[in-house]
Amino acid sequence: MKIKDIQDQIVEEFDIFDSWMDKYEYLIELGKSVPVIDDSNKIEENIIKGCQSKVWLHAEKNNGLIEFYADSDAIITKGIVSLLIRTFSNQKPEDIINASLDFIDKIGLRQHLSPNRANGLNNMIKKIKFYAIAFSKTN
Amino acid sequence: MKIKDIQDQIVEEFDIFDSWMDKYEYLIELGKSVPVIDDSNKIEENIIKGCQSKVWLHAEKNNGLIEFYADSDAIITKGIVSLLIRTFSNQKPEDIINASLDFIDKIGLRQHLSPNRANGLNNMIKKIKFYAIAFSKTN
Amino acid sequence: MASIFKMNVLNNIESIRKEFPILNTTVNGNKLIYLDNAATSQTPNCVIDSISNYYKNLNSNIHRGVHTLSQLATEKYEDTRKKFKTHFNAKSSSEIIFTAGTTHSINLVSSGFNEFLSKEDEIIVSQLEHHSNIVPWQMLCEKTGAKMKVIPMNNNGELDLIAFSNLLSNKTKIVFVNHVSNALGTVNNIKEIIDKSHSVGAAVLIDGAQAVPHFRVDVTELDVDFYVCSAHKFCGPTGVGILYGKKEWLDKLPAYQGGGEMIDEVTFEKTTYSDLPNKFEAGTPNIAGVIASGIALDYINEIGLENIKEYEDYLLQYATDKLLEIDGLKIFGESINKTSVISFNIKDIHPYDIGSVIDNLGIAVRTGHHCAQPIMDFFKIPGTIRVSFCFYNTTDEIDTLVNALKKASTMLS
Amino acid sequence: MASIFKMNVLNNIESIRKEFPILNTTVNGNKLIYLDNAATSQTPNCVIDSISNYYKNLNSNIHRGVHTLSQLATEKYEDTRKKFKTHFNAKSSSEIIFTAGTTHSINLVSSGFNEFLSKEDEIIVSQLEHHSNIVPWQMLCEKTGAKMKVIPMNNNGELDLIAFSNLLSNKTKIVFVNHVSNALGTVNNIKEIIDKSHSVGAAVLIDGAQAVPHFRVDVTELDVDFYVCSAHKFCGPTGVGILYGKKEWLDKLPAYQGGGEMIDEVTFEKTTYSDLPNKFEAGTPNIAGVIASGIALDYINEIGLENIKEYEDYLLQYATDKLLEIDGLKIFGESINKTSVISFNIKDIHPYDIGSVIDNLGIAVRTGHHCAQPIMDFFKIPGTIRVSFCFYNTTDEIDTLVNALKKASTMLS
Ligand SMILES: Cc1ncc(COP(=O)(O)O)c(C=O)c1O
Ligand SMILES: Cc1ncc(COP(=O)(O)O)c(C=O)c1O
Repeated sequence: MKIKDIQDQIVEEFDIFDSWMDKYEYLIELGKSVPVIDDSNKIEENIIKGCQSKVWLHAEKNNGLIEFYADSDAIITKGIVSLLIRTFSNQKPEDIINASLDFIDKIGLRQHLSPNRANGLNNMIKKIKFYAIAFSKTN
Repeated sequence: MKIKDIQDQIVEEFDIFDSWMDKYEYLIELGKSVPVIDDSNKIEENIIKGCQSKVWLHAEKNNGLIEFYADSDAIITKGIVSLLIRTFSNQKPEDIINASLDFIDKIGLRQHLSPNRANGLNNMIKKIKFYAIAFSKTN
Repeated sequence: MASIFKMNVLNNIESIRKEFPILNTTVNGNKLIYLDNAATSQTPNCVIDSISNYYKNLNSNIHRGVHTLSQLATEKYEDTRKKFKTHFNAKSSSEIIFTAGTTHSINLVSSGFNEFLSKEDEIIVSQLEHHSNIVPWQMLCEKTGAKMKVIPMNNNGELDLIAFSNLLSNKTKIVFVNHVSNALGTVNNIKEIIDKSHSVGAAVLIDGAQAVPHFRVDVTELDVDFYVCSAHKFCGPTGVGILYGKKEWLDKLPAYQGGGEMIDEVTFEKTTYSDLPNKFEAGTPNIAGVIASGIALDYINEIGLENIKEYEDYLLQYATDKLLEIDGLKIFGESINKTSVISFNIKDIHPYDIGSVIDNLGIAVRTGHHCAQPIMDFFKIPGTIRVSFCFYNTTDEIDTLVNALKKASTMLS
Repeated sequence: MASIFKMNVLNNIESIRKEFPILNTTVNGNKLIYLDNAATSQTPNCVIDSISNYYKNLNSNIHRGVHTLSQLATEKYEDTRKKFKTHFNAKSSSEIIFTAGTTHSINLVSSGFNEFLSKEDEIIVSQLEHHSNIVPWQMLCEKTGAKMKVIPMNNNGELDLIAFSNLLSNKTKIVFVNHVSNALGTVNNIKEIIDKSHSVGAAVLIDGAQAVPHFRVDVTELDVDFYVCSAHKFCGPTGVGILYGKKEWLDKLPAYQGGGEMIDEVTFEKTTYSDLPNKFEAGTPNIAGVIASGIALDYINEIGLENIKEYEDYLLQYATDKLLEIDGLKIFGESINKTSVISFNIKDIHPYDIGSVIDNLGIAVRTGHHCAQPIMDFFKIPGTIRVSFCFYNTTDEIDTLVNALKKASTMLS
């Protein structure tokens, strides 16, 4: 699936829920399914700053596609990371670099994220794009 | 005359004037009659701080009474000093030390003096009392 | 407000709350429940009005001005200094310095100690401090080579004063400890710390940011050398700090910033400094803010700090009991001598997750390390949820908090 | 206010004056005529309301807070940084640091230069400076042993840039000059000063306290290293300063104050500092004040700095002509490149006497040395009377001033 389509799918899923509480609960549920990063990869350089909670993000390239692994000590943060990973995993570096992200606003979560978290979110996206750029230069 | 009586006299004199402007003009007039300090006494230690203008104050003791001499580069300040000198000159040290000063308020000038000037005024009174204390210990 | 005089808080809580317009706002569709008072307290109408009135009626640069506005502004500013002198029972108004905040006050002192320290000297901090009372002194140690010793704490979050005695020696030059810990609420026995420090000739700075809003402080009785706090924590505006310093110390301490007001005469060859307090107040101060801080001080004094303390103690007890009913909730900081601050975690749920969920219910609490990482390191936790009460909070609000926490805990477990 | 958009000042003077409540007050029974704008400017309703609104709706400690109020306050605070970034055309918002005032900003930089100077080095000041841009550097020279050179001025109150070139050498480490002199109004040719300084590798700090209220400043075009100003001089509140610094310089400069916000991690062994701009903003800032400063900036931009300059130039010309009609009046500072400031004396009457008399007529001017004693020393006078105009002043007010001065002169001669 294309990045855009995945985002649309996420928006649709969240549309079912009226209240932020239900959305949060779904997010928490999704967090549990995140492809968990190996403990050996929970190293300093994989930590993303700007969150009160810690986020680790690791990426590998297989057959030209990038796969992401992550973890966080906060469960809501983990839910957010899981959405990002679902959107960007198994995609080509170029597609990740060029993707624009809108589902965060569309699922109505932006106003329920603190700027700290929004800041953390921006840093996660930066890190994802950073991986994509790095991998686009390797084979 | 006693310090208290001189103060009453000053208050009476100023009572003639209705407007602050007339009072100011009288004050300026009085400033011209201040017993001027000798240039040789215009020294650093005779300068009173706390004024935008400079005030020099010098005192001598004759026959048990203190005589004050002063000058200022600002004419209104000089008028104020002249009132103080008139009040305190030719008085015994003890009387100066124990005197309480009220004519400034009674002639209605307080609200026309800046706190800078009020501050300067306080410093002048302090200095006058300081001289009195010093002289009370000498013969 | 004029009618509030030493009022019993509990019986007047509704009229007190009316003075704080922000308490009637909503957040995310819910009535705001503000429990982040240790970070900053809310502002009553009289303080807000004081600022407006200043700008509408007497805004002007102070000191040295000959015109009436400048005179009036100067008078109000200096009257405020007298208010703080009286409140803290300082010996003279010139021992009260206005700064931009507690952090600024501490830096003013720590930077001055540069001249007094050499690399043989030691300074003592406690494990309970806010970063603002650690980092400036670390910078000082870096510059001077002096060594920093740390008063340890016990599991209740109380300082170990026996250990402290052992750290003290004639090498100790200054001891800096907070009166009340912002992260745990512990009230430290600063009188003992001050007396012991003085017995070896060390100066003492007390960070009173978390004390001044809650009970009366008497610097003469304490015999403290420096005492600092921030107006925004006792219902005053942002951008104003107070530094009390003993005259002997302030005279000795070098000027911190250079500028207008703090000098007597300037030539390119030589500059002479003003007397206290001007020596430490370079540049145009936060005039409106300082005057409004005095109004805030009047306000808490009108309610009465004894009444405030009594009511806040009651809230603390009520909240502690209710919170402990929550499954898996653990409180950090269990001294019997505490202000109305409770730091806790629920199970192993991340504090940030809890904070986010209850924020959506309109409840403002702080989560994280509270600028006191050494405390978090001690308990080996990344942070806590901290609720902190002011005299305008109610037991109803605490009930709502407890329900919200239960909901969050269920969601996040 | 919403309707004011780049409005021609002269045609809208009445509606502009309505925005400033203090202009309708009386002093000593006379309508206030406020001509002390170089000391501090008056405050429009939108700025006053911004402060009230802050305390009524979003007061909260910024950064690190998870709850909504803290988020909103943080957003407004950081948006204000962006406003100043845009206004000054800085490359990045993190080059904008909020301080407590111009004096604080200068001390932040001068204190940091401690690390860069040795006793072989030289620094250059001008004879036209405010004490705030002299004393901090004198303190620096005392600490480092570096030498201070002074750019002389001519009888018009203009800097001698040929003499400046001769002072410059590869020993020069920093040059600090004001953009506009507060005492005389002279607009200095800072572009030339900056370029020449850079040609020998010296950094340049420009004190823009008296420039920012009157015309647009573009730090990128100027290529200046540091630029500082105070909000209270451009219709903002007291207690807020702005420091622009080039990223390269701010990265190099050591942190000034230690505290919360400016650190990344704290242990007793080691502390790591935050990135810009937080590195220089220790402690709780003047949040309400900073946000209101942004509103003040919006306000002067809505009127339009071009319109402000045009109108103030007109007032300056009008007042200069009228004042020179007064018998025995002498103006100090006669550069053709001036802001709306006029410093003068009448005959040998003490400025303080004149100031006192016209204050009783409701006219606020400043008298004295204006925190610029070296200028007074140059002219061999104890001080001057200074009138300084803002865009809300009128020619009628100038006429009243002139009449009052004539009256005072007669009384005091
Ligand atoms: C040129 C100049 N520099 C510096 C200052 C000091 O500004 P502040 O008092 O706001 O720190 C002033 C204000 O008087 C000034 O006019
Ligand atoms: C104990 C303590 N010290 C210092 C500070 C710093 O105060 P400010 O941020 O007002 O400078 C705080 C406030 O967070 C505090 O709680």
